Amino acid sequence: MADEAWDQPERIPPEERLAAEALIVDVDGFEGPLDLLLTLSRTQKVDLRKISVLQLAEQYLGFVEKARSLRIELAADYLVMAAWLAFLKSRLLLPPEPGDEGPSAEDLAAHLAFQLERLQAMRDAAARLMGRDQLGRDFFARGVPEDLTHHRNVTYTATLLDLMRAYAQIRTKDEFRPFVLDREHVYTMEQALDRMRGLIGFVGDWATLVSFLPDGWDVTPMARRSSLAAHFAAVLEMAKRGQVVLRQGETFAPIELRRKDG
Amino acid sequence: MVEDSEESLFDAPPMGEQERMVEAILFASAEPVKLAELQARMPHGADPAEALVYLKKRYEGRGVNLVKVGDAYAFRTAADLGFLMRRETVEVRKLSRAAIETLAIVAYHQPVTRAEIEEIRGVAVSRGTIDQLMELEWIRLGRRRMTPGRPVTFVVTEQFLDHFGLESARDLPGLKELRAAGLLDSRPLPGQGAASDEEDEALVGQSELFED
Amino acid sequence: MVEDSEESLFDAPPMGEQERMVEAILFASAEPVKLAELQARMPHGADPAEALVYLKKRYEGRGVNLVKVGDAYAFRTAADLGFLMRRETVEVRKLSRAAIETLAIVAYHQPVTRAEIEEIRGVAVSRGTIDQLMELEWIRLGRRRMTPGRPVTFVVTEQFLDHFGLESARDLPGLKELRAAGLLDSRPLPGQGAASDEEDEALVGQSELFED
Repeated sequence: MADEAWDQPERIPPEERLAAEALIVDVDGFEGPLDLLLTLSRTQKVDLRKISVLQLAEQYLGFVEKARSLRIELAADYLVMAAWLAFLKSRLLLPPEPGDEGPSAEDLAAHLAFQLERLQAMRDAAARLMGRDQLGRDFFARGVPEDLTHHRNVTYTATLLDLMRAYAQIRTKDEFRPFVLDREHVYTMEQALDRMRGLIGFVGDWATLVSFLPDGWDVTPMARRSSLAAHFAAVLEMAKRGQVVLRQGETFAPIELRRKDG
Repeated sequence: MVEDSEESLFDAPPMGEQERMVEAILFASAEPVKLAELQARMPHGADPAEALVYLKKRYEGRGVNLVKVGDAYAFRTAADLGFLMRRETVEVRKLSRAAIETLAIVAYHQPVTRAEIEEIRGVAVSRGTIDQLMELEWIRLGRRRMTPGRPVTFVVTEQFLDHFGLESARDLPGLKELRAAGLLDSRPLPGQGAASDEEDEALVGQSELFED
Repeated sequence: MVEDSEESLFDAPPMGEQERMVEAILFASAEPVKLAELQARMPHGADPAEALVYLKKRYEGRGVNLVKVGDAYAFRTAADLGFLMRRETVEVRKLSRAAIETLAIVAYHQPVTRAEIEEIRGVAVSRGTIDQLMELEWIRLGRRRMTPGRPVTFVVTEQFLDHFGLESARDLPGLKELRAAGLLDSRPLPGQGAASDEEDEALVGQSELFED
């Protein structure tokens, strides 16, 4: 069936046709248009330097057309190459127009031939490279490398200044002990907020803020101050969110709150 | 050869001893050892370069040979005895065709940019290919090309040379012929800039490569 | 020596070749190789035992020698060249903060007991710190304190004075002088940012833990 569908000009010999058909089936096996061109060029059975670029362009375009008729999707770069080869083909067939700018069709064709020859040369070089004796396969390194033992002689050093500074620091530690927050006696606003969220549901009527303070947080003045401040900040936040209503009779009077209804 | 011998307070050991030292150091290492490293490890005034000449001769035709890899030296078993070493053979991950071709292109065209590799192969180079070759430590980044965009270049490594038993990248098989045939030229599509400058650069690059 | 030579269909390789083979196998093998293993890996009719005799002779007095390890064979670096396999590097390190503080306390308060050092520093003094300072020969044991338990005391040494350029420990400036010299300024010390200072404070005990 593929035979019948293959309507190339008469001059293509049968073995070449078979090769071209194999190409169609194996389109995924090519690494790009240049690879395909290189494979196609082999059907010309000539030195790459003597390749007929015109014929090659026709072969390629035939391939693309064939692939299309078989509804084989070709990657974009194959189509770009097809367009370029179609352009090249027309340039090669038509005489150059007077005043034509840019490179001649022959230059472009020669460049394509060069690219193919170079790719083939790299393939051959790769094959020769891989055919070389290889380490770990044909020749071998020392099986028991004796590691260099690294003897590190460490000497320590300090200056008199280091010594004096160190001493000065120890002796005056208390003088400039860095300010560190005493975390044990700090009640954070986050803590208070969490706590109030749990409690507020039960507060239908006005209650003083102080009554919400957690047990044990009114023992020392510092803990009391910290927890009161945290809870005050927390209820302000809640008031802002519309969760509670606050009131204070006068300056310094107890702050009262209740759940906001609705 | 020993330029600083007059500065030396101690006599360098006799050449026979130096040869033994180089032998011991190279034997002990699986990796090629650089000349500078030999110099550093041997007693003051020693001339490892000369000792290496004698040592190389001594191991000629032996089961183990002294080989040069870049500017380093190593002992390697003779390739004709590989058949005895089946046990030591390390299974090398099969490289894809794309990886093998890319490797060859880097070796023969170095320093080469990714765009150049792609131009030669006529297809995009997948990230995995470069990664795989870098992971094998067969290629590494070379210096940036001084062209717009300052693209990075790739070059082959000393491990590559070691793996394929090459003394330098200049000893790649068929390099001269390929160069003579103009197949290592970077020849842009006609009408897209000059090629001669770049060609020069590629040649300079190859010889500069293993300096450091 | 070759008992089974009449059974062999093929001639064994010449002894020179066998020697090369043994040489390559021993070189490439990760472990010493037994005679039976050599026999198994070499071509039929080979006589590794004889090859080993020649090979051993060949490596006599070389940088590497053929040695018998149990009932197996291996190449080893010649004993007199072992020094080439070591690389000596001298590394100068800053004394740890724990050590310098301890040293300072000994210098200012000598003779001082360990308990006193700990009291002044406010943290335990690790054995490693004391050992290190003793090893550096900057402190030594003084006479025992005539108190219950008769604890040992520490004093600084001549080497200490030498290193720090002091005539005697009494030449160390006192607190007042330190203050006058600006050393007690509460500004962060050069090279010791205020933040890191704070961290150090909290970590003094810990840093000691990791010292040794």
